[in-house]
Amino acid sequence: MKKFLDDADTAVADALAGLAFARPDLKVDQELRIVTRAGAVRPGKVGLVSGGGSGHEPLHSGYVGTGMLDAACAGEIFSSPTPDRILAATKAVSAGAGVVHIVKNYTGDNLNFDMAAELARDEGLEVEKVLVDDDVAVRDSTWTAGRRGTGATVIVEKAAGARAEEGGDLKAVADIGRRVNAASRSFAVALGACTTPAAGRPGFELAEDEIEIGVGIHGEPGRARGPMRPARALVADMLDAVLEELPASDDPVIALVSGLGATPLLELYVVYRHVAEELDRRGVRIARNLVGNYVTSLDMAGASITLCRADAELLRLWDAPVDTPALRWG
Amino acid sequence: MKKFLDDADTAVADALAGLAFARPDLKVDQELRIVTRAGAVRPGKVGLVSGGGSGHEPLHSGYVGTGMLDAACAGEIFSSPTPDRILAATKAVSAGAGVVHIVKNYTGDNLNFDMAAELARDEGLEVEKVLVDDDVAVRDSTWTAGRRGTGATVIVEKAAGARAEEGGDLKAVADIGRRVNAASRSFAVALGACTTPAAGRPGFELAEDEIEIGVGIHGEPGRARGPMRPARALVADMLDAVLEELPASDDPVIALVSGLGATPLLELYVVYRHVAEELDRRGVRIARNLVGNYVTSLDMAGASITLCRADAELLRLWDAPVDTPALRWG
Amino acid sequence: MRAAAAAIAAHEAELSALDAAIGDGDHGANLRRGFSAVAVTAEQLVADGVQPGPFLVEVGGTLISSVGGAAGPLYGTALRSAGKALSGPAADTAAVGAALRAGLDALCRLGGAQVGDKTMVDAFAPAVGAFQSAADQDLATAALRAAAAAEEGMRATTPLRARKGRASYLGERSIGHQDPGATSTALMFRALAESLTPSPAE
Amino acid sequence: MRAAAAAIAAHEAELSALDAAIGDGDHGANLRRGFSAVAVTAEQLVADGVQPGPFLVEVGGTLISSVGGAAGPLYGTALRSAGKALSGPAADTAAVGAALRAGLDALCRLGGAQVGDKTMVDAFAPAVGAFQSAADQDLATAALRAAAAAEEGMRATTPLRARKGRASYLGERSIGHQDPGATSTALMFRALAESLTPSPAE
Ligand SMILES: Nc1ncnc2c1ncn2[C@@H]1O[C@H](COP(=O)(O)OP(=O)(O)O)[C@@H](O)[C@H]1O
Ligand SMILES: Nc1ncnc2c1ncn2[C@@H]1O[C@H](COP(=O)(O)OP(=O)(O)O)[C@@H](O)[C@H]1O
Ligand SMILES: [Mg+2]
Ligand SMILES: [Mg+2]
Ligand SMILES: [Mg+2]
Ligand SMILES: [Mg+2]
Repeated sequence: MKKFLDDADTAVADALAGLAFARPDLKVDQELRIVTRAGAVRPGKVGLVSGGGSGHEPLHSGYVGTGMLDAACAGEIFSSPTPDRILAATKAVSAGAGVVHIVKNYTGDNLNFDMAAELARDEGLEVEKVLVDDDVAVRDSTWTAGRRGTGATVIVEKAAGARAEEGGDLKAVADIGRRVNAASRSFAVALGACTTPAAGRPGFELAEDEIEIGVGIHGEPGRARGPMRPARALVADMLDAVLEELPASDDPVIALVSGLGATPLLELYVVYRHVAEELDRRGVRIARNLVGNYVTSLDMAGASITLCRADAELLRLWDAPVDTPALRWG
Repeated sequence: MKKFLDDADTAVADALAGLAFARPDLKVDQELRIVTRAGAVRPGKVGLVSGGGSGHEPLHSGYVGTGMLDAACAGEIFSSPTPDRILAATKAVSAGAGVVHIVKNYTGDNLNFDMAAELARDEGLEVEKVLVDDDVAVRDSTWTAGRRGTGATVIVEKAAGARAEEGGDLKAVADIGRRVNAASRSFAVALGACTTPAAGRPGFELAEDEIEIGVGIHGEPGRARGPMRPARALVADMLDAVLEELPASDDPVIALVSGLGATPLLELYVVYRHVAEELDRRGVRIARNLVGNYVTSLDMAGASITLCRADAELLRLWDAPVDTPALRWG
Repeated sequence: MRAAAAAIAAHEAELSALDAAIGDGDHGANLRRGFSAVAVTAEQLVADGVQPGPFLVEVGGTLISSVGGAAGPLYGTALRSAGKALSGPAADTAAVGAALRAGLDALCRLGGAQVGDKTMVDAFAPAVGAFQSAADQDLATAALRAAAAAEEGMRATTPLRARKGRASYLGERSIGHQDPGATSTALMFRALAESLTPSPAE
Repeated sequence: MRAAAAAIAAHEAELSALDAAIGDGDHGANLRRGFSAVAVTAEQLVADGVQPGPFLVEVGGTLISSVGGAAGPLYGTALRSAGKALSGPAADTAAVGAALRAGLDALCRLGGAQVGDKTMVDAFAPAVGAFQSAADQDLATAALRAAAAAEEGMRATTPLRARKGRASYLGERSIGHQDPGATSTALMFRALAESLTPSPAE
């Protein structure tokens, strides 16, 4: 394994130190691994906290800033942050109007965020949880822990962040987050596995011509292995999977094509070309798009596609100004 | 080789088609592979054209937009665009005040851009060339084609773009570009080679513990191969190489840490941590920074460091508003 | 505790490898991190002469705030609940058995898993059952039986299809792999048994 | 031209492999792209009955606007200049030799390379020299001598240290590798010679 690291054990801390140097508009608590905006939360604004295992950068620290998150908790690589830290972040961004936790649906994240919420409530804070579970690779059934949370997290954080910024109350902000999640579905394909610094070797082995279909962002195996095929065919299959579970509606979609870490932008634009053409063929209009590395999986080669049905209100929230390391406009 | 492509021969065209779908604020001439801003160039504004081989995305198409380039010419992967196309781009963005060509110093780019400039002059246009040659891995001597152009291109395009946007004349815009180049130096290290779609296999082979020191953005071999080492030590060596040839001055620097394509953001922030600490130790102040994938080399694993001495005027131009796919602020 | 920490440290790679097969490959690292923290806490608590119940409560809290992932809250909650059920300076086999049962119940409540879901519960539940069946024996004997039952439960996870945690994403493909959490549970019961068994003369 | 295109297509992988060793590995693809375009242009020009001089000028222009990279402008300029130096419908060996010389000169002016810099010039220059030395022979003979000289020049690039183009970045490390541009030059001279040599009865 070759990585720009000093030590597997300090990877997250060292990266956060780099972020602190790079972004004076953020405050990084090295001890607790919490990234917040440099300024205090405006009194009366709902606080937004997200977090999870590290290794998905820019998720979540790259989405802290005006119009999006107030705090991100960085766990160890691929491991949820612990409740004490989530509690500390929750208290840090509480400005009297309650705090929303945006949690990707994994057992570890659920348990740790729920414990933190419980502790926060014990201290008199109001906490609402928005669970993100958009990954259709996993069947949502009593046989599983439910769909995983992946690309939709970015859209949930953006829309809920905008709603909070414009003065929405706790329920309104959480509702928008839940609505985005309900309207979003994702699917990912890996061409090669990622290597966690602790393991030192790839999480799985693919043959020269093999891909992992429906891979998770921690390298969780997907629905199946299959042969590599041209981008157009892969994208058509990915869209089949997404559209099958995407709520039917006349609303257009926000389309997100995210690299998983080791896939060049050139390829992501080829993917987006086919997303645009396929959706056009199927009568789905794309209202907004993002193409780049937004929810990654260390150095995994691959890409995910997320679609979110967006009505006028959602588009308004999407277009609202945002100023974070990874998203900036308006 | 596994890539999200349909055909090695159409990779560039397909990616441009994706860019066209994704960015209605850009105009993509598929035939000539030229990306321009959607609107016409403001009469009297100096036009800015850059370009080169594809595979370095977001360079150059990702830097087309307000405050930066007017046009980018996309060559085949790692091959310069041809003179007829550069000429077409030059004419498309000519608004009566002349056109600046921003050219990375490679024999192919020089020859093709020079021929295009010659043809443009034959048609009565004024063209100034700004050559970017910041890569200190190559000794600038009569023995070589001179230093290569890499990361500084982004800073040249940003500063010259801002100068053109605020009304600078042809000479002023070209001068700023040249000044940025003269004040910039870069150095890159590869942990793994990239695979061009045409070749189908990695350009070079590194042993499990070996790195290429001073690699070029087309996979050109560097100064030497060496053993992999901790990030702190690698960064110190890279900075040694850069600082040795960076003009001495009391000015602070703009620091750019760019991934080469397959390196996760987490690692780039670890690199930036050491850049910040090492420069502090050496008494060099960082005034601005960028950490991410800005000048890449397909799916090469690795990172480059670029430093640019920046006086007050340069910082003002750097901070000026920019609205492109890859850089946006102000 | 020291024995458990040592057992985890010694088997970190094995646990992570099991987790890599059906999860995300960090179970070993997670627990190593947690038990390193626990070792520090425990030393302090022992020095302070803290009683077994509060000791376990503290140690559970340390696990919760250092492991992360799914295993941290689950193991931490189990230890905290077990500790709360223990009172006094010493404890007989029945009392310890009852405490373990309380820990198991809390773990199941929190995680929602039952025996057969291919989780740590598949090792934990039979271990507690065996321990309580030996309530009239000494602690060491009960612990040995518990360890054996945990190991049997651990091995029995291999043919199961996971219904909880990350492994559940695999559906059918989780079959044929031993659950990492059940494995770490068995390791810990084995460590407990060995630390209670008088070591043969050296 | 068709022969040159075929030769390039047949050796694309070899040229790219040579370029991968000391450049960026695209020399074969660059030329294949260029000569595919040339094949189309050439067919049209032949159909139109264009004379050799203008024919080469056109073909050179096609190379310039289709190859990209360093080789496109260099080869294209050489052909254009050679074409400009050729007049009339047919040409004798001396005239063709002079045209090749004009092409070489233009190439050297544009690229700034001299013999010994480890570039296509190292094959091109001796080929032109050999061709002109055979000015009193027929075209086929002169072309055969030129091809042999180009191949010798090509092989002679191996021990050289590159001073021009991408390979120069390697410094000492460029030594021991044959230059891809010199190789494609030799291939083209060989193709020229073969197309001029009457093929043995089939
Ligand atoms: N809902 C649950 N109830 C009980 N145990 C569970 C549950 N979910 C997961 N586990 C256990 O946790 C183990 C995985 O732990 P670990 O790898 O540390 O966490 P993560 O899955 O977050 O990476 C699994 O092997 C399983 O035994
Ligand atoms: N300045 C120069 N003069 C003459 N020939 C050159 C010069 N620079 C490069 N070459 C030739 O071009 C060849 C490389 O061509 P190619 O790979 O197509 O272009 P690029 O280097 O732009 O990828 C080299 O092998 C060399 O023979
Ligand atoms: Mg985990
Ligand atoms: Mg090239
Ligand atoms: Mg795990
Ligand atoms: Mg080349």
